[in-house]
Amino acid sequence: MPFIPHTEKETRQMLEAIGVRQIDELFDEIPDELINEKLNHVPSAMGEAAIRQLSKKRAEIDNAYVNFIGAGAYEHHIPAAVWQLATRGEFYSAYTPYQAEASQGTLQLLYEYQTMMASLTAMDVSNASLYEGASALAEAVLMAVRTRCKKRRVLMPETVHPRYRETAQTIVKNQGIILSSVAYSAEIGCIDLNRLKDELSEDVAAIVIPQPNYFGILEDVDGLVDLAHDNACLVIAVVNPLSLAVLKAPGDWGETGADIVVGEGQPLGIPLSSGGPYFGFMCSSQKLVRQMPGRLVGRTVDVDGKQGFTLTLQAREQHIRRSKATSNICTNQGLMVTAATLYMSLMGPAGMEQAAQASHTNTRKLIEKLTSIDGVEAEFNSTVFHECVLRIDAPMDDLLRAMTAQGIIAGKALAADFNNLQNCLLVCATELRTEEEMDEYALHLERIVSKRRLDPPCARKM
Amino acid sequence: MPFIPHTEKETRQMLEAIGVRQIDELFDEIPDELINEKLNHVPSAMGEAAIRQLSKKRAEIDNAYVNFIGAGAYEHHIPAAVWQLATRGEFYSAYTPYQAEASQGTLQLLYEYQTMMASLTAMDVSNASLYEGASALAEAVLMAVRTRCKKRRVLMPETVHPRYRETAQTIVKNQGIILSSVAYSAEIGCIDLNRLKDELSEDVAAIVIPQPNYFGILEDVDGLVDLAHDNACLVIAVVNPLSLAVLKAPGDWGETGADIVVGEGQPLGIPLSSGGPYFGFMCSSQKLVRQMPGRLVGRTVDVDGKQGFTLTLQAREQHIRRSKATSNICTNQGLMVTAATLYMSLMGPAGMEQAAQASHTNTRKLIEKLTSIDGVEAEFNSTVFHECVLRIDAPMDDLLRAMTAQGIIAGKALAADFNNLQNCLLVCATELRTEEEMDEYALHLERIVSKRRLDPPCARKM
Amino acid sequence: MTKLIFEQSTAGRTNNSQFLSTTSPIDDIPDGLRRKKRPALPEVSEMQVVRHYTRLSQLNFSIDTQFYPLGSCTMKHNPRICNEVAQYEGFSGRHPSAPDSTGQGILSCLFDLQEILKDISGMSEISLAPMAGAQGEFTGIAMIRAYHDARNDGRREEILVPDAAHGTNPASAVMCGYRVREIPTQGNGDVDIKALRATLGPQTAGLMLTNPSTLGVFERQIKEIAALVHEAGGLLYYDGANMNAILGKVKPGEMGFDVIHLNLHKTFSTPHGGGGPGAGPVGVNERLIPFLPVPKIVESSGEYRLLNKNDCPQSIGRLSCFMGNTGILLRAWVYARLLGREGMKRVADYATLNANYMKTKLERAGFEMAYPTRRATHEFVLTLKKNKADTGVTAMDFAKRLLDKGYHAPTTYFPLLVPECFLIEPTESESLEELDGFIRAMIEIGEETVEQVETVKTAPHTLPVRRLDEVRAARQLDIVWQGENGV
Amino acid sequence: MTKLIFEQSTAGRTNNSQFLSTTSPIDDIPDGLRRKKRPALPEVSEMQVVRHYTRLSQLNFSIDTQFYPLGSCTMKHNPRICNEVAQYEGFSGRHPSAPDSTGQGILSCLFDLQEILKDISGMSEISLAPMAGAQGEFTGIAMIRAYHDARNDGRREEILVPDAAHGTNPASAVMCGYRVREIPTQGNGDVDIKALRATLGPQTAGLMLTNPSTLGVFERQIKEIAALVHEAGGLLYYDGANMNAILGKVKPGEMGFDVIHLNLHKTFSTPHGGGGPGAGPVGVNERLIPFLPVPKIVESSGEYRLLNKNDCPQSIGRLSCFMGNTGILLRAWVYARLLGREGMKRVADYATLNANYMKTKLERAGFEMAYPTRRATHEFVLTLKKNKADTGVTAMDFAKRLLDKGYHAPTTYFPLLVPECFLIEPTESESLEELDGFIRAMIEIGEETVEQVETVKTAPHTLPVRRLDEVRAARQLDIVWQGENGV
Ligand SMILES: Cc1ncc(COP(=O)(O)O)c(C=O)c1O
Ligand SMILES: Cc1ncc(COP(=O)(O)O)c(C=O)c1O
Repeated sequence: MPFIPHTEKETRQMLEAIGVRQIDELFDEIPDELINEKLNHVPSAMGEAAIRQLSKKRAEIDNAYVNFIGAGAYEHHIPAAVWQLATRGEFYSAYTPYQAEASQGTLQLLYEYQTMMASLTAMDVSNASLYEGASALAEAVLMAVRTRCKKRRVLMPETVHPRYRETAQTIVKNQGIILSSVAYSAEIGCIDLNRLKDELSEDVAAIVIPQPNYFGILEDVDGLVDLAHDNACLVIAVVNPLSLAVLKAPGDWGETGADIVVGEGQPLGIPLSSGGPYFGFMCSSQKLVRQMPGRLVGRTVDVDGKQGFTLTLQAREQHIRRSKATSNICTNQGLMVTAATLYMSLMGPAGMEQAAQASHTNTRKLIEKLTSIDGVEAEFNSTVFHECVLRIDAPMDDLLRAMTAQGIIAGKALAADFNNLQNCLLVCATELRTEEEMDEYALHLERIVSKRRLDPPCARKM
Repeated sequence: MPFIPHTEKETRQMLEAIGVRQIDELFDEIPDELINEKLNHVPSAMGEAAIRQLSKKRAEIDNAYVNFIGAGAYEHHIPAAVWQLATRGEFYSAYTPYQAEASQGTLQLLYEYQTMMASLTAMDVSNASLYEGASALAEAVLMAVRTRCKKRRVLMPETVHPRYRETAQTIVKNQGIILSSVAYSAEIGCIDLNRLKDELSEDVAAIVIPQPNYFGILEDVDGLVDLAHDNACLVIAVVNPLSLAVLKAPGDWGETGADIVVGEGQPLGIPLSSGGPYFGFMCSSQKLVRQMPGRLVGRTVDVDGKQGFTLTLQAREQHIRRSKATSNICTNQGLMVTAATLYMSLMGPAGMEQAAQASHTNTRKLIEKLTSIDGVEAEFNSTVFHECVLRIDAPMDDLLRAMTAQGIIAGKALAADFNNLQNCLLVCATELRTEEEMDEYALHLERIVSKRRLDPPCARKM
Repeated sequence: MTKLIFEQSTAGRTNNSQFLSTTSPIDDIPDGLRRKKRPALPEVSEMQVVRHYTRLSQLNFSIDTQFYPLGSCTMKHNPRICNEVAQYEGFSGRHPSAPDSTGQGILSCLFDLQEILKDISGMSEISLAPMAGAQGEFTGIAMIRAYHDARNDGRREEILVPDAAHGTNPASAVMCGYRVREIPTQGNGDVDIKALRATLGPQTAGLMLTNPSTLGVFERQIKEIAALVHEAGGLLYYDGANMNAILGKVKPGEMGFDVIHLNLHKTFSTPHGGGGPGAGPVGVNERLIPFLPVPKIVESSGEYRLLNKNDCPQSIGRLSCFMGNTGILLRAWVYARLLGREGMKRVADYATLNANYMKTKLERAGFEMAYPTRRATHEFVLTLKKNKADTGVTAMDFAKRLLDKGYHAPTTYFPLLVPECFLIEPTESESLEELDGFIRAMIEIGEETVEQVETVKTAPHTLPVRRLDEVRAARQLDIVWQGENGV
Repeated sequence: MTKLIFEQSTAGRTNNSQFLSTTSPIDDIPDGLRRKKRPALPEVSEMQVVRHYTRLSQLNFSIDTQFYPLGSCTMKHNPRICNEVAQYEGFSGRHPSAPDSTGQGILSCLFDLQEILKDISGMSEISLAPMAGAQGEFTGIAMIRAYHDARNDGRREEILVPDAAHGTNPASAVMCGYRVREIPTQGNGDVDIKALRATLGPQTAGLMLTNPSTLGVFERQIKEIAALVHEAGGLLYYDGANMNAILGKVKPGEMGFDVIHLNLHKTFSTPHGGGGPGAGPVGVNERLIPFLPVPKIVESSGEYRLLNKNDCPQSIGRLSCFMGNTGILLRAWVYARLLGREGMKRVADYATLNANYMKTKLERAGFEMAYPTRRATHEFVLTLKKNKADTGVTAMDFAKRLLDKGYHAPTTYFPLLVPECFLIEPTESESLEELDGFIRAMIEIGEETVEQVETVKTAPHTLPVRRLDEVRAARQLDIVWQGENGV
């Protein structure tokens, strides 16, 4: 039987030992009327050869596109060693390291991961992962509110990824926490400082600062942090970890640095995979560590004084503290963190810097190529990291469909999330996009946009 | 530097320790005029991301065909676990297990492999691999001649794979060994017994018996073995290991069984890979073990009496016996044998039987579909395992080209190797070929053959 | 002791094959926004990385190397084909925000999975969005809240959980703004119905229940419990962590549950990865459908689409930036197709057979069961309180000694209401030999507590480290390496 | 002790996910040709297989886990991307007999590799057909024979090899029907030219030489040797196993060699796989081109083709059924492209730096070098004959003790002419720390031979087994398991 080693003889032998005649008897405590073995919508079993064939076919049809979307998930080079090592059975098939002595591999790796993330963000401590970026932001909001008990409002600028804002809202709203939106400046695509100041009041526990922001633009993080701290608000930074190879680390923002740093770990060696599994990271200052959600691994010694690693500060967690835990999180994203640790080790500070630089350079190249087309221009006049908002003089849906037909996923349309960005597209070219791919993009875009300009919209047919 | 960990500082430190100023000085014993660092035809270094991109492109263009060739290499299902385990670093990156105590993993695996192969062939012993099937046959010929010292002729039927015959010829000819061809019966596609008898004489050391033979047909192995042994000849069996899940094992052929069994191990979990790496296997009766080429692993005990494994009978090998060794083989095909051991364990006797049965059934189905086309018929009227020779009323080169254009690799043309099989094609459908793929084959073949019949050949244009 | 990767680092060492042929420094980002000092990531060669992490991995116990009977965690075989499929480029390379039309392959797999989960759970609709069991719980309770709110039934401020419940249950309820009340368990392992009755009221938003419970028994009064909760106006939440025990046998929807989650990393055998990722899809009956989280995967005339907030105005919203742990869902789909209809029931059959066999054998060997009169489900609880009283050997000592014998320890000290307990779950994929080996090891340790008690109390002895000082770990917190000359 | 997979087998256990949905029994094969009794292959579950072989793997030392300074074997880092590329479906799935037009991807890679090997070796043409170094030797010598034969120079019956040569050299010559004569080595490690001169004659077919030699020194008289052999009418064969030492520095073709082989599993870092597969391409100068084995890969106007016997009438023929170890050649191509022009010379530079560093340090620590006056190449030989005389500790004891300290032993007792020797090859991919660690271990063992000699003589102590009885292994031959009740 698939994945069941029992032979008939063994089954009989075991039933005998138990003292029943057939397996069904083992279910005799279940009320008869509840037994229902009908599964009309589960297909019959398939062998491995057949499922492989079917899966390959399905994967094939999704595999025909060149991608220019970033918007929270980025297509970076992943060294071959990352997943060849991460999928070693001893990492891949172990549970959460509850028995420390039998899990030193995973535990030491997590300790190393925590150290890497702390160093990358220039913060004191890091946890061992949360689900992904957006829910990590929600956890940061809860954490901030916990430490500023009386205050239940958090400022959430519109330059934070719209899906992050939605997710945070879903998760924190039930606890009566209010996320107050702060509009962005239409000119520079950054948090509008004046509006932020307007929102600042006694009941604000924290301000969320994205860097780079959703539009790819760099916020004035120093100024924002100082403003927050001057107003007794915590700072929650939301950052792209790869960008930190070249951008100022949140721990160094302003006079005293951010208090909590979260973000999406995906750029660190995790494949796009239609959205997951990724991992959320969270770092903070030392003084907030007891408010952290999630696992923490500590270094200690064994009875012989030998170095070893173990889960620690478990009194924060649900399995010890139950309803008083800092979060309900239990299973987190261990394997992804394993991959990220391998990624950071293989790339090193120099390799990550290169990847970040090259993504920046490529995006600039792309912008240049595209904005040289009539009818295409950059929406904001600001410095970007590796994404940019373009305004294009063409109906966006048709344009995207036409580009897709050419095998190009042209970018993320912003209209649905931003009323005044109706004709805008968020584009990204990581280090993996080649010159030819970018030229191809420009070529097709030009053709489509110019055609559009020649044919009046009513005559269009694509 | 790629794969070199030295920093400049370390390099200087090491040079200092040695007492030279620069690395070049370390080459001071090489005559100056020999130093030549020009490499005009080696391209510049490429990063991993770039080589991946390039390789993917090249792999892509080879990946568009459905394959109906067997002819010595077969496209079988390979369980996912096989290569995920075989490429674990500890197997993948270890050397030949010279230090037994530090190589118990590989050694035990090889012992298990030897046991599996001996059982599959019903022979007493197995070595730990040779390069591949054809050169394994050459080694078997040398081994047979060694044990029958005075006799230097070996009968090599034409039903043995033509490339095996060529390879054996290349390898044994320098030692004055004669491989005498034996024609096949044009009717049944098997060794012609009368011609074989004609060739039998005092100086014949061994007879090679293929099962199934190159045409996919089953030879009368019992009769052949008895004939050979009656004439004091050794029997060298050349078999497809997967077929042994359903066919009589060489150790059981005739009264006393084959003496040496060789073959291509590829069907046991090794990907086609344009021809390699595969592995050759060799089994024999106990009394010939000291004449075997290649590694052998034995079970023994350590000083505490605990079971352990080690290379054994090394006195046969080149690193001990040098010019008197049984073969020059040193590096063999360890990793492939690792995969094959995993394959046989995962499939078990029942799984291998199924794969063999299904390949047989599929090939029969294919033959039925194809021979129902006007102008296509089976060349021989004999029982086959999973390959069959078809005679097709159409110019073969054009036909193959036309099929390839449809994404179908239709079979192996036999004209180049067999004068009287000018319009013949050797086809194979393993368990992986689907009903639809076979129908597609039939459809296109019918179209091509019938078109050919309508258009006179001079008018053809495809 | 394995050196930290940082201790193997040398300033200036690079791994150039990961470099790009041409990169130019950034010149357009203001200095004030740039990083000045490189992060202290390791500077090591590829070979050092491979060697270090290969060695580290070998220090782990894992299902691929050891029997791992961790109760409630369902450590069963992770078929390797599932991993292969998830790595196909078409799946692994697709951007989550690409148009649905470019993801019909993955969406069709996810949709199929939804259909399968619907059937096995007996629920009306499934959402694949939650990324683990705990997030499934949050989602379910948030939907319960949304349901009451939509009916303007705002007084309901309490979620009930049995005292045997997993810690995530109360924690999730609190995250949804609820007060939690515990319901006691009777001596036979079933919920104390009298106490439940006394606790139910207009303030009750719902009850969370695991069935089979974490005590390794099937809650026999489930129909009655469901009726009581529903009568009181509350909803019933099913924690599906133990679904492995009843797969293809009993459907939670038919037990009366309104909303459930499933742990695909348990019942559907996706890898645990040393602590995740998992996947915790939720299922609901008709009345909760409007509240399901987004994105939702729907199909019409063979085309698959994602629905978002705009399409589902009553949805509780979104739980992550994209659509959950897709790659894990994909693995679960492969596993479900491999098992097929026939295989589902077999999982429950053999998981239960294995557990009952072990229970019987251990009981006969003198170990005390927490619920001796009950049938084991796919797991069972034994208590070592007598051993502790007699010899001072705790469940923890026993657990550590098991490691020495090559077995991962069962879940210890959970559920909290059984003293010195082991929660043992062998799963269906373990062979009789393996079970017998574990039973023998338990008996041996039992004997050791008589003959050489110190060996047990100071275990483990054969692992990379001996028993670790956890108190020191918490008191002298060292969770980030401070450098060679660090603190 | 790990049980054999057979000892974990149970009759009737099956692993059905590897089964096919529908198979029908064979009904058209005569009974007399059918198998009656199933082979005694293990009947185990996928999980048992995964667990067994994962555990077995952990018993190995490997380059991914340990420093492995096996002289002459070049155990350097195997980049993981090489493995990835070889597994791309377009490469791994292609049938070898498919038309050339359907293999332009793989053929272009192989052709590129030929061009690279031509350049680094300084030869006129390359054949990728040989599957290992030894088969390369066979091929080369067979070509030498074919050359003499083609010139009707049939008296040449002798191949000369230095006494330091690898065992495959004489064995390969014999396989080509030659008599072998050994040439002695001088005290300084160079070939004894006088002896060579005395041995050369009209019976000389050729000389096989490794340079740098297996003594870890560069043969300085190579030009003179080449002249002498050529004068005598013989040809020069280059055993390229040590090419790592001179990659991008010296070209064998320019040293005067007529035919060479390269071990791609050494110099080009393809994995050793616990004993292969390797690849041993041969290179020839103009006069041997006609004799190269088939198939040959050629290119014209951007199209790649295989040439066969008919195209190359003088070819020595074919060495395997298809075209050699393609997947290994592909890995070597990836490696070569990663190194690039710049990287080739660096390999030789740093391999040599590492070896000379170790030699210097060990010498200073009191170890005796076999060739103290010579520069080390990428490897060097030390002799423990004094240790043996003084303490009875042999090179083998030393080697086993190194295993205890986490280092694989160097090559021992080879070359045969140096007593109690270690042939140490660190390779360029090892870091200074690793070298220093090994040096420290050597020094420690040296000290142990004074203070606790038994520890060394009975090593290893920390491995899965202690020292194995090799005599028993050969005398009571047990190479096939005979079943539980077997012999
Ligand atoms: C009974 C029970 N409920 C809930 C959970 C939480 O699931 P997860 O770890 O996936 O968040 C677990 C798993 O640990 C469990 O055992
Ligand atoms: C010097 C030398 N020559 C020849 C060989 C034989 O090469 P292979 O093992 O690839 O057959 C080796 C490798 O073991 C070697 O070290």
